[in-house]
Amino acid sequence: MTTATRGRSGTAEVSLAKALNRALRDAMADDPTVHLLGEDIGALGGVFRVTEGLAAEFGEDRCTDTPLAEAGILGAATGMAMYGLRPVVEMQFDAFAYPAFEQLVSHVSRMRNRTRGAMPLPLTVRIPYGGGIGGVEHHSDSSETYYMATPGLHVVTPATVADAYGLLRRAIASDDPVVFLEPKRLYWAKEPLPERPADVPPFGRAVIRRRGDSATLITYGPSLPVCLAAAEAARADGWDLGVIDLRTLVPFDDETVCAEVRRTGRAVVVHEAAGFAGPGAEIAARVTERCFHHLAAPVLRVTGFDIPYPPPLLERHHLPDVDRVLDAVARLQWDLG
Amino acid sequence: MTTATRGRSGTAEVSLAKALNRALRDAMADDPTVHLLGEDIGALGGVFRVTEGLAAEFGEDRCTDTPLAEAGILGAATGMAMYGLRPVVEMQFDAFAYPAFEQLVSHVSRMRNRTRGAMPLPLTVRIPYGGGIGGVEHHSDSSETYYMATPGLHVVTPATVADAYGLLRRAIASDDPVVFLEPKRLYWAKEPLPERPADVPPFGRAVIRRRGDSATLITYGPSLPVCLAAAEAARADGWDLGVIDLRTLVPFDDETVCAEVRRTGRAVVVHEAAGFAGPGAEIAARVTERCFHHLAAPVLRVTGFDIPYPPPLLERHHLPDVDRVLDAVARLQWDLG
Amino acid sequence: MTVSELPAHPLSRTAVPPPPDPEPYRVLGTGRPDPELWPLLYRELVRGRRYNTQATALTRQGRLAVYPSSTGQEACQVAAGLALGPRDWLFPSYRDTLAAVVRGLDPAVALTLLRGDWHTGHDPRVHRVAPLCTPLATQLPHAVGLAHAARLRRDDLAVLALVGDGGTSEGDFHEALNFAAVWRAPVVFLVQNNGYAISVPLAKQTAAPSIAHKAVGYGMPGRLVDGNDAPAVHDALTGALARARAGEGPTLIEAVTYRLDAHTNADDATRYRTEAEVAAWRARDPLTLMERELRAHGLLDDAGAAEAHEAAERTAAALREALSGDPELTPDDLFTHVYAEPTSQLREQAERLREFS
Amino acid sequence: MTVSELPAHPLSRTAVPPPPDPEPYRVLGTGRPDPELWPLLYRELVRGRRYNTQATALTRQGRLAVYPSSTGQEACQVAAGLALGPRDWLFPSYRDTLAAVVRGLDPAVALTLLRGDWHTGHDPRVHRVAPLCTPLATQLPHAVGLAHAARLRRDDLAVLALVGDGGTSEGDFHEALNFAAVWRAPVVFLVQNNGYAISVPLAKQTAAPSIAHKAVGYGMPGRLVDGNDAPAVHDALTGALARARAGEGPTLIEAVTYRLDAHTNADDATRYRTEAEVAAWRARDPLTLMERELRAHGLLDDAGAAEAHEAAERTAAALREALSGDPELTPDDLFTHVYAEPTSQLREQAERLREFS
Ligand SMILES: Cc1ncc(C[n+]2csc(CCOP(=O)(O)OP(=O)(O)O)c2C)c(N)n1
Ligand SMILES: Cc1ncc(C[n+]2csc(CCOP(=O)(O)OP(=O)(O)O)c2C)c(N)n1
Ligand SMILES: [Mg+2]
Ligand SMILES: [Mg+2]
Repeated sequence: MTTATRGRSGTAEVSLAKALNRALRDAMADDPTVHLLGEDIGALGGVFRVTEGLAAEFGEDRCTDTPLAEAGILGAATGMAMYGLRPVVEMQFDAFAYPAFEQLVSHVSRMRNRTRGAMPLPLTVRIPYGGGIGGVEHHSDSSETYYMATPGLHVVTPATVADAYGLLRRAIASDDPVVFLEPKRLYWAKEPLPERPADVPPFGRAVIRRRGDSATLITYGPSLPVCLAAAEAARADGWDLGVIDLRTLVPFDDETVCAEVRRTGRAVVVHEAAGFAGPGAEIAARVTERCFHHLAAPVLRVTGFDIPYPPPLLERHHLPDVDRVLDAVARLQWDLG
Repeated sequence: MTTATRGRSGTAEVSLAKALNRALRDAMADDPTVHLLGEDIGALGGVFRVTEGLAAEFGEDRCTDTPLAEAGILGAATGMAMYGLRPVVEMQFDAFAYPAFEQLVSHVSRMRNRTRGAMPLPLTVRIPYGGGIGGVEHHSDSSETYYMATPGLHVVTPATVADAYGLLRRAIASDDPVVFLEPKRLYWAKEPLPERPADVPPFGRAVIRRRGDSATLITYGPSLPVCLAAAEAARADGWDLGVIDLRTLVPFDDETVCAEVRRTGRAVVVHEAAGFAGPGAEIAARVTERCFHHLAAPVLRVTGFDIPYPPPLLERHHLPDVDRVLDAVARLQWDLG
Repeated sequence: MTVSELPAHPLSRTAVPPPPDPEPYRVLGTGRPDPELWPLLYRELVRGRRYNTQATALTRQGRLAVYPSSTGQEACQVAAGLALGPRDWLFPSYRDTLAAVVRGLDPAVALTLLRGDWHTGHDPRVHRVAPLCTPLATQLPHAVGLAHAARLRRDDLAVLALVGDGGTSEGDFHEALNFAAVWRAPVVFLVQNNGYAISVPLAKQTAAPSIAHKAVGYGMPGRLVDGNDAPAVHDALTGALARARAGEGPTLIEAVTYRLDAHTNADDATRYRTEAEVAAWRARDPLTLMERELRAHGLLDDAGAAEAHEAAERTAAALREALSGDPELTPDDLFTHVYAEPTSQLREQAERLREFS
Repeated sequence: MTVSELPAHPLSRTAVPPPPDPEPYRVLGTGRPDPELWPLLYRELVRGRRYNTQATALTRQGRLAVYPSSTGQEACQVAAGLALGPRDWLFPSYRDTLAAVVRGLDPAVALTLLRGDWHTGHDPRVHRVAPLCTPLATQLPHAVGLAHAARLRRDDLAVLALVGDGGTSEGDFHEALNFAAVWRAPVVFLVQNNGYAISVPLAKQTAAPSIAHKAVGYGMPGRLVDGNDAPAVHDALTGALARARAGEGPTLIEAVTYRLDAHTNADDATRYRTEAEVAAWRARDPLTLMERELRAHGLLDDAGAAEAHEAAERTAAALREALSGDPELTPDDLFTHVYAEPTSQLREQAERLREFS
């Protein structure tokens, strides 16, 4: 490691992908029951290199290239978890997790409940998700809605390097199944990470990434940088926007979100997934239920359109950007405020 | 047919299952490209008898018992539609459609779009859904959320015998894929159906099943009878509740729904699916966006809990009933009205 | 030129072996009697049959929501339950309640799901019996994963996974067998080929010469066995389980049998099969075959038979008794086991529901 | 006792046939030359190789988003494209652009997806080429369904579906082959076994003696062929397609070949395979084999070879030219083809987007 990328006190700049890699490594070193399964996660280190070096360090039994069959991978991992291991599955891309949907919905999410608590299922499913990397069809889906709508799963998604490390450690340590969504477009984003990162709060705690009094942007994962940029740009228009990073979609942090929205009276939810019946629908609905009389305007949503993910040359039109966020903010009925 | 069950002008009382059966029969008679595929739909006539007699009448090539593999069924149907046929697939129960999820999301919903309109996919997937029939686990899921969140699908669900017939005819005639959700608990509900039923309106038209001025219940499929009963019961409390039956979840009839909610200023969404990120989230969010200043209270939701579908002996606690609907109505801040 | 005569190729890993040799299609009367095992099999067959008829009767009395009977398939069920060692695991499908009971589950507890009570009544880890699995073939990858995990931990055990002929068409069957073979997991797949998937006959399910042939494509041995011949099934399973425990990998066993009852109490089997067909199979009833064979070898007399039937009656009576009351379930149970700790959302919902109860 | 010697059983449908006889593993030099076909195969191989190198070069210039090259697999690609009759259909996987081009698709149009342009550039019904399919093996059930539909309509055609060795592990592979066999659908499955699924070698993919053996479990013939021997692949395909058209059902063909390039231009193949292995396969380059063979039979001279290379250069130049500009796409395209008629929701969204463009 060069001094150039290393800050004070052992804190180096690392990419989000590398932070995930370290979280896996540290989890495997700490707990011999952690086993990784997936396609191309061994010698290749995963197509995004998140598992780089782990097969070499821990052996192929701990970091296993499986046959190419997602239902088989998740199903086998389920059986391993039933025996007391803590499998971590990598799905190569969002859309390639769909063949495993049956296993996820009918078994993984329900095993604890089916057995009245006798058989918990500590299993993490890592899924790179979202667009913005120029991927051809089936490589850029935002599939979080499906997982949010499946009771029994935790749905977690980091937006920063520190959260990537910390939330993945928590996911692996969780006694419940976690769908861990990794924002593809942020894999290469770099931030400092200490050698021994501090714990992140438990699941269900959103974090206020920016305090602001005019209105609240509610977002997660790949859309956090967009919201922060929008908040920065909004200062020119005299708006002081707050930004909440949800970090876990399930469980949902009603407390933090509602406290902020009650304070500002205005909110916009921002995500890449299609708007219709998407995450923003739940967020808008529950915030409205809880904060109705504090709202000066309806909670608005800036999301991907209700279309199959578009081809690379059109994706910038589909993805929420600063302009569309600011336009939504402008529609928050300021004249009535 | 006995005169006892036959009204005037050739209108007989038939069950919802029978109405679906007649819709299939008439569609097959009218259009030789209509082919049915599924498990046990031939000699057995389907486990709910919806395809009864069709193999005998049209032959096994038109009403085919397939091997037991849902992805294979939907995938093969996709290929048949690519060749110009109009396949109608039966999934035996809601949860048994999950193995076909990959085919539905990655192909069926996108084929037209992928090919820039060159290859439309006229395909109907019939799925019995919802609870209330004492089915053991995996037999009572309300899976509509998954389909609503998948752009490119129409999502349709009848709540009456006439709609069962009419909407299924429209689904089969549609040039786009339709997920046709059949409320299991209403299969045996009987209503008069004319020999030659009139057309129902195109997809995207909700219907006001009961006019009411105090508040609006928004529902569909299996929850319609619950809402009508609640509206009836509410009269005792002096509430005059309207009931909207959405009929199609995608496309959504913003016009009818918003016109009613603007009029009454209060709304409750009722469905069996889990509440979190469920259909009611979208409905509440979009109604609020569009009718914010007409609302006297937040749009509330009465839904299944955020849990795996419970065992039969507990399902009555999970399913929305008249009491829970009335409780929500009571919470619509009448003192502020 | 057949595969085995092909010249070596840069990519070929080894010389290509011939397709595996299926087990002789043994029929009762061709094997040597085992005076320890056979009477035990017989008693369990009798008890199993009684269990099936009792459970079906309980559906008529509204004590069970539904019962998928294994009447006619008791040889497979009993052999599966008895072939397992104490450390082994069983992965049953929805029809295999009886196998779980023979393996040691309480007869009433095994019916928890079908009673409308909680989804699973037993602790899978205590009994080494996975939950009865409704979505077909989906438990097979679990069986493989568990077997693999045990092997990684060097635990000396094998796993038996049950599936029907219909279930072999599912993608999960394929993926499970493939994983098992690649990993050499200690797992045995027993297909109870009863000729039907509800109403769909085998000929519409597969064009393979036999289901055992499917083993070829995974590089594991395939065995074909008379599924109404309890000692034959037991033998095939015991051998395959021993092979699995010895680290020699998985086996696929097809047991040809017949479901004499309808698919479940709710099914009308006359819609899809003839009385003559059922009669032909009734003549091959696994209980009759076993009893005849035991008597022929002098291993059973009238007293022994009566004793077996009395024991079966005791099981039936205990079952009636155990299912005479209503299960204890409270609405709070809905929220308790969704997660290790209920989320704040679930706590709110539980509270709201309490207001209604 | 092997399967074929088993006694008849009440449930057995027919006498049990022996496992199918795979195709001889032919290697160039062992067949009789076809003076019509072989020079054509050669010219297409040369053009195909040039197409691959040109497309890869275009990724470096940013003209293509990604290109999964079929360099080294041209014998399979060319044979697949040429074996099809005009009424037949091709179902390519994401790596099979070249097969689609050989079958008649415009070389630039075939790259529409990989250019970041629309997902599919051609009309599948006009060209009888399904969209290039990214999710592995998912197009196989489509191929079966289309073949079945054609058969129901008594249309005289066959379908060729392509998949990789990795794709054979997916449940969709299993379900497709099973449906095809049960329905006797006129479809041929060609597995290009190039030894790897990205980085995962065949030994981690399957323990089967060969992929062709997988046919046994479906009751269809399995054929094994040298995938670098263009006439052999062509021969196997032509025979299987004719069989399919004649109503004799599906065939599984495994062509053993090798991908000389990395998985895509973005892949680093040195992480998972050795230079020595690549070199061994380079020595079995399908172009070299074909050229050597043609010359040996006096079917090719220097002038002929030069002519083939010139034609290939013309294709490459046309491709460069066609991809030199930017595709025409407008944001409105996002909403046009989601449904036959945009929903009111999509109309609103299109309007909103227009305000930003
Ligand atoms: C994935 C899935 N699809 C459909 C069903 C509905 N279903 C229940 S039993 C059955 C037939 C099973 O046949 P087979 O595998 O032969 O087992 P058998 O009933 O004969 O024991 C079907 C279709 C299911 N349970 N799971
Ligand atoms: C369902 C699915 N899972 C994963 C992927 C990601 N992926 C793309 S290509 C590939 C390897 C394919 O290997 P193989 O089938 O042998 O074809 P080849 O690349 O060798 O032509 C993988 C895993 C995918 N496209 N689809
Ligand atoms: Mg069966
Ligand atoms: Mg390959």
